Amino acid sequence: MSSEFADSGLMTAELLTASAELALPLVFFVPLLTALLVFWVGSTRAPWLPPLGAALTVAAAVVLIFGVANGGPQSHHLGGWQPPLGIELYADGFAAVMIALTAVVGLAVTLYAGPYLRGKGLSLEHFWPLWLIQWATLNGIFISADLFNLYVMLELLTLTGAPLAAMAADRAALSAALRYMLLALLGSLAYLLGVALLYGATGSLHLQEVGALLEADATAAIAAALITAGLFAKAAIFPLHIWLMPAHSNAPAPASAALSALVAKAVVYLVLRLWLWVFPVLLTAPMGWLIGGIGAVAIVYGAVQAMRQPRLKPVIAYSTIAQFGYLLLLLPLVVLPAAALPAWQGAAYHAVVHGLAKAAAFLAAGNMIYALGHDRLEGLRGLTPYLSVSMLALALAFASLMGMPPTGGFLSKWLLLSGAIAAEQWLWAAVVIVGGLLAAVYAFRVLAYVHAAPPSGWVELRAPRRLPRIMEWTPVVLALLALLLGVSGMPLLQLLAHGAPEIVTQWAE
Amino acid sequence: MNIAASHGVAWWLPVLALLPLLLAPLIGFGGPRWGRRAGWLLAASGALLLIPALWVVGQPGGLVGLAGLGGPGGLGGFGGFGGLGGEASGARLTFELPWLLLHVRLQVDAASALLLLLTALLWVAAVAQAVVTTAADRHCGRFGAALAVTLAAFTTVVLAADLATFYFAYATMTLAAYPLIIHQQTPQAQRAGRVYLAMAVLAEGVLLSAVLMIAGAAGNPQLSAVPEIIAAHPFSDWLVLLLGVGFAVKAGAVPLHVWLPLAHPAAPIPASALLSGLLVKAALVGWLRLLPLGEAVWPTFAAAALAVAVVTVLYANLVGLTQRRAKTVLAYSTVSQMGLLIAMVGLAALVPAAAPVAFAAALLFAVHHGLAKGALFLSCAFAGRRSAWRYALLPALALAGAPLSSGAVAKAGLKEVGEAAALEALVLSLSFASLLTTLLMARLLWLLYRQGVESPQEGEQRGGEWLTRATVLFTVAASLTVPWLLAGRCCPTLLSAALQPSALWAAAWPLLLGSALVVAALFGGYALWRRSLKSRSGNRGDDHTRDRIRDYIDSHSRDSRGQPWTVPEGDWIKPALLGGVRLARRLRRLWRRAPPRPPLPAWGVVGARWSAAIESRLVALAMAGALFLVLVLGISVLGMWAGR
Amino acid sequence: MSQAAFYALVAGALTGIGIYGLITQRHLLRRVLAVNILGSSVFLLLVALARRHPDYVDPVPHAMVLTGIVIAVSATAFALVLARRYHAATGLTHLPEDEESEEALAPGLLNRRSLADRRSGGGPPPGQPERRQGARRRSDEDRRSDEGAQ
Amino acid sequence: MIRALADDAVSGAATGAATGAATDLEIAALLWWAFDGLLALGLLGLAYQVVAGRQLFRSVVLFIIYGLLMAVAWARLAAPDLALAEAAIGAGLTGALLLSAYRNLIGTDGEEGPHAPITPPAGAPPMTVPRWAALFAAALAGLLVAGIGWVAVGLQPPEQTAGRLALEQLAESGVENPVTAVLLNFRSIDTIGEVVVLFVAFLAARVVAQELDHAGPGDWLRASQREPLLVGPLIAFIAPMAVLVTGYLLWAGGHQPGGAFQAGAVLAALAVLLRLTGRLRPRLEPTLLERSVLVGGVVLFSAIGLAGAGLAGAVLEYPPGWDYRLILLIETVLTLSIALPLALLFSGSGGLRQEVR
Repeated sequence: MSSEFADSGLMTAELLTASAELALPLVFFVPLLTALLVFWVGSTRAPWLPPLGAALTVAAAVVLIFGVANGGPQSHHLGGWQPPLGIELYADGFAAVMIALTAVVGLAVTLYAGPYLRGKGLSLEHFWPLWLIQWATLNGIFISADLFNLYVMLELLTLTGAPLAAMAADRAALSAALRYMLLALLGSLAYLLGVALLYGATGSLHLQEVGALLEADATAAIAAALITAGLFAKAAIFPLHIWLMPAHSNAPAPASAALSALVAKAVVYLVLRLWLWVFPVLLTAPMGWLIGGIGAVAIVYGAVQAMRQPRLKPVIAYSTIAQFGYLLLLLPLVVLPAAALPAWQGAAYHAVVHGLAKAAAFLAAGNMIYALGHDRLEGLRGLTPYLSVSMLALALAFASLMGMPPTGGFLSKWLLLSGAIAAEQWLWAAVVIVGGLLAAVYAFRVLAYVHAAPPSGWVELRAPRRLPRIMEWTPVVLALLALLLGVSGMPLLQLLAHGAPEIVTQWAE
Repeated sequence: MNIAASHGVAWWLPVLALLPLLLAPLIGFGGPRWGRRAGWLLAASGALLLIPALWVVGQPGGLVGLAGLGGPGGLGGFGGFGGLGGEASGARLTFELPWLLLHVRLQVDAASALLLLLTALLWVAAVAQAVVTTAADRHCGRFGAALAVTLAAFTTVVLAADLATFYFAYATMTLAAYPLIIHQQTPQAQRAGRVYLAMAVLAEGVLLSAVLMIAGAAGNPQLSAVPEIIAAHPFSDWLVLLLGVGFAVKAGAVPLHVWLPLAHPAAPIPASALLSGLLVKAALVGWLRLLPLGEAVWPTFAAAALAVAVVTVLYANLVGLTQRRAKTVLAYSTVSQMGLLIAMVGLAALVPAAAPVAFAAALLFAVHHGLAKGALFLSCAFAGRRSAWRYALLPALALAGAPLSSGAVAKAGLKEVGEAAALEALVLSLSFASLLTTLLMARLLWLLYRQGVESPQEGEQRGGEWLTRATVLFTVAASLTVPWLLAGRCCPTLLSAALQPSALWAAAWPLLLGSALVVAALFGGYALWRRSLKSRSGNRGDDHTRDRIRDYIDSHSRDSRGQPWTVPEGDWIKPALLGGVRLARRLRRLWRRAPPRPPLPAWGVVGARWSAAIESRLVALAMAGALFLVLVLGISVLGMWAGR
Repeated sequence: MSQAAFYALVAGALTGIGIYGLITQRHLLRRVLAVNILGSSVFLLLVALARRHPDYVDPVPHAMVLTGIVIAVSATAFALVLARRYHAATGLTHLPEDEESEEALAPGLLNRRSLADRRSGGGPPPGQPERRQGARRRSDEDRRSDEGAQ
Repeated sequence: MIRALADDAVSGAATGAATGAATDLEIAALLWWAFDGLLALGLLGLAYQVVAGRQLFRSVVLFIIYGLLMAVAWARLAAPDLALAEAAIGAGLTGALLLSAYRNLIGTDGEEGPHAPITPPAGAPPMTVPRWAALFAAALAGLLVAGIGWVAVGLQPPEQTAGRLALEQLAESGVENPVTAVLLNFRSIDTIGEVVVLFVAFLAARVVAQELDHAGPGDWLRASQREPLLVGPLIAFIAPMAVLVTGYLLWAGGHQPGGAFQAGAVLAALAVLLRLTGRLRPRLEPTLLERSVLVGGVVLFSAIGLAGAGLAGAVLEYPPGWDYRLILLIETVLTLSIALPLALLFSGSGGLRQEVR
């Protein structure tokens, strides 16, 4: 009896591993086709369709992740053509981890968006197709191994992100979206220019092949510069962050969560992937200092700006600018033998944990807006009881962002720090610590409002609205997942080990 | 040792750590009905800790780690002792969870068995009392959940066998205790919480830097390997100092003790019992597991620790005597008793050979103190009753080290350390400490009695009265018996040593002297009072004495803060903060050379203005475009340089 | 110098003009034009690179350019719709930071200008009507602070 | 030197010149170089005028001319497919979009008219950043240009390129036009992505433009009540011709310059024309048919692609022997799916309907 179970379990495992290759295109096509179907049918006629599509996407993602975890990196040659000619879809541990993050946050956003947007009187008709296409694009960015295909995906990402940011359609949102569009167009064209130079130099667009053929010459340097700066503009990395705060803080809460936790993150993912897989020949110590220095300044600057915001969502948005700095700290550390592995693990881990925590924070802020009608920090005093669960989620998310011990944020910072200390890079270690302290300042500033008693004579101008249960609990679940990642880090780190970049693994022997 | 059996028991270890965590959300969000049930379940789950603890204690040689104390060779015999942190041959349970954190390893050895035993007993009693007494509280769910997380974290601190797990659990415990302290949300509690949090976070920072230095050298090592890693580390002196200071905050070493007399009285009674009985002992666990004592001499650290210990014992007792609230007195008593433990650590650093005995004695003392202090705090639940001091009497005597009490055994252990380390002075100073403790306990009993007389609350009957009483009696009973049983189990010679007439006398004379002083003071006070009463009220008869006593006490206790001989709670922190603020104000005035009014913009406003200005410059698209170009050119140049 | 290299050089120069325009011009339409110049310059570079080989013309950059043109027109169209909506909502044809730097971006903060306003009693000098755009902006801000971010 | 130049120029020029004598060749080469030089000068001068000219309206018009010149340049670089697409989309449609936006942003009401230089209203900021900032930007951009130029001139063509592989395996792709082969077979996911981009741009415009009034282009004709005499007959002639051209380009795409994008662009241009002359009117929401056309191309392409996983072994692989037919089918549907969103983006509406007169 038990052996039968074991056999069937084994067979299921084999089947899952075998179908992982097919799941690779599916994580892109399933949400895409769902989006088109939703547009065709009309979301009012089939409100069950988006959640169904989300569930199917998550299923495909689970099969893919399982395949990567058991069978190593997965690859699919589209159209049956070999890479330099055709386009390869490729998922290693890093991609699988990001797809997992996208699946979790995406599911949460999908569940949350319906009641939120309906409750705010916003139309879901265009939101659903845009959001589902965005999900498809995110997955596409994680698995595409072709430089030009990535350009198409990046444009899709911008064009799905900007309308979501502009949905509020007031002065701040529209000007932010305009800035976003113009800067993102500049960024993507710079990226394309870099890709053109790379193709001119190597005759290939395939990531790993370009990486193998590339020599450290002027062409590579200028291409890398254009691509990096272009992606910085698209990801709103400091000092090109000019659209992020208004865009992310004026979008509807579920869109803010997706933009901050996933969209900008996917672009930073691309920065790291390109530097570690395509441009390692250019990654010298001074280059690392430049990019890491940008990250360090971003950490401090974002936190300082977050401290002075009078509203909750801008605080969270500036925190995003700060948190992206940690991801850039990977580049100066990864070139050092002692620090490469922990820094790599720490940065990838940080990407995931930050995604979960940031989505939780934005959704919790959305609950506040939904219940109270505003997100001014002053209004958090004398908290309405409907919000206590949401504020728990907010507190947990902030704990993770500042890297308090049992949370996932702590683990990622621990890894980064231990890498920096092992390589005796005191400056980067200090940056990580200072960043955590600064994050604690803005986090406690917000939480102090939550704890404070209402001022005497406080009158709630309008009765708070009751939250639907699903909106109440979605951010809590996300925040708890971020917490869980702090408690149980090994599975993710093991998944990450599949197909780690050579620049990291070369020191392992 | 039976491996199969041990594995069966070892399964309990993660369950013990996780069960309260699972119960926490249920308590927090379960509402009055389910939350209460979960609370009872939490209380009951404390008893589960007894399983691994008693299993290890029950194994033949289970407490071999403690056998050095009063071992077969008599008082000096600690031969064959393997060291508590090292590879002792004693029975132990281990369990590994590779997928959790950074490879979690849990372990029960002799040291953790003793502490688990203490934890189990206090846990059951305190949580049961919490369920009864906080039922009517609006935020009882939050309180219970924090209690559950704190207990889970403390259990994990005791069980942890690798560095990361230990540190995670320690930090979680520190943070989870914060809601316990601020629970009552009075301004006093808020201030206590702020001071606690500030000091705890600073201490965490110190600890974290030490832990990261270790991790940088060895990844996530087993705790048993940490002392050697530290000893071999190029910055070993710094590491020892950092660890010493980091844990000293938790242990309440003077002058880092200020959070303790603020926090313990501010918390609800069951939480105070756990804070004072258990949580401060986490520092002992940290020193015991991490410091490389017993192998080399650490003269600086030892000197500092011994000095701090002496100051702590003296200072805390004296300041405690001036306090006017029972729980504050108890908090200062905790500080002073922790001073004894710090002395043990200092001795271990000074005389490596005495380290095992020192730690064994410290553990035994920790169990005794935890139970006795827990019982004392829990009996404060009856503050306001005439009978309150009666509940407190026996544990107070034990704490003072009365002959035949559990305290006598524990102190016999400490004295043996002094003899092992050839420090006769220690024995004498221990007796002196007992004298001071006696006085402090007398003060406590007096305060409890007076509160019962002064503001009786007999009318207020709470539900579950008998349960509260049961928890108190249970703890009192445990505090009287368990150290005896443990001593009998691990080092029978210690027991007999404690029962020898000379030892009895040594234990008794400070108590007697203290009692005599107290009685003298009482009589003196009574005489003074009579005189002042007579001179004030002329020729009233004596039949209304009782009423007049009450009047007198009322008139004097109303302005208890204004008494010149009362040291404020948290002694130096309030003057320091006030002084700091005044100094800053004065400095700023000097700096600006301007009259203090009208108020200048605070640094926050200036900072906000600057950061807003910078942001508004950066946010222009033209600026972004220019920065974009600068970035492109910068990376290009560096990239070409890489090509060279 | 080959023909391909010549046109690649021209493409480089056009790139410079495009970026220069994007930075220095403030009118939104002008900025969209500049981005389009930039786009076509990148496409020209790709086409020139495809022409380098002595024996064949590389079809892959051509396909890339074809894709790029459609993407460029899509993005342009959306940016223009956005600009129109922005114009309808604010009456501006510039980004707000080009209009007036500090107050528009950090509303409610104690910057130099609002300090000066406060000292002089605030509000416009008597006799001078508020500008229409200013009024609209104010009401816009009020609405935002009432409803919060949506 | 001249010889080398001549070889270069000739191989890139129309093949008609290649049969003359040596001196003819040299002269032809020099002429071609002169042509290239003038073209380059024209491009650069126009580009500068577009981004920094004084009158905005003139800049928009010059942008259209710039696009046409760019098309000529691409034709010179042996890229006729692209020249077609650039003329139709880059210059034509983008120009129409820009003009329409110009009218909306500046407005033709009032006296100024489109040709008057835009004088900023009193108190408004200047049109450009300060001079020192412009100089700084110019210096930075100049450095970038120098870098790109240096690299681009020195770039050696690699031995093996993806394009060479594409040409070698052209026979297996089912079509003879290598660009179509790359777009619809070798790298077909890019094409799917690109059509999705168009669709998303349409959606995005709908989100932002929801509350815009739809008095767009074409209404001036209606408002004036009298249409110029030639408009009717011209439309009657152009419309069927455009459909014919669309069909031809679509069919030709399999073996010579042309294809779904060019065909879709022509069809979209027709729709723009009809919209401008008031033959088509905007509507807020798309009908079922319009929705079907909008999503049809991607859905069909993806469905065939996913079916390929079962029938041929990989996603987006065509079953053997079916490639040409399937590519033609996909291209036909894609043409519609490209034309409609382009037309709707121009119109700024959710749908279009025929004007009832």
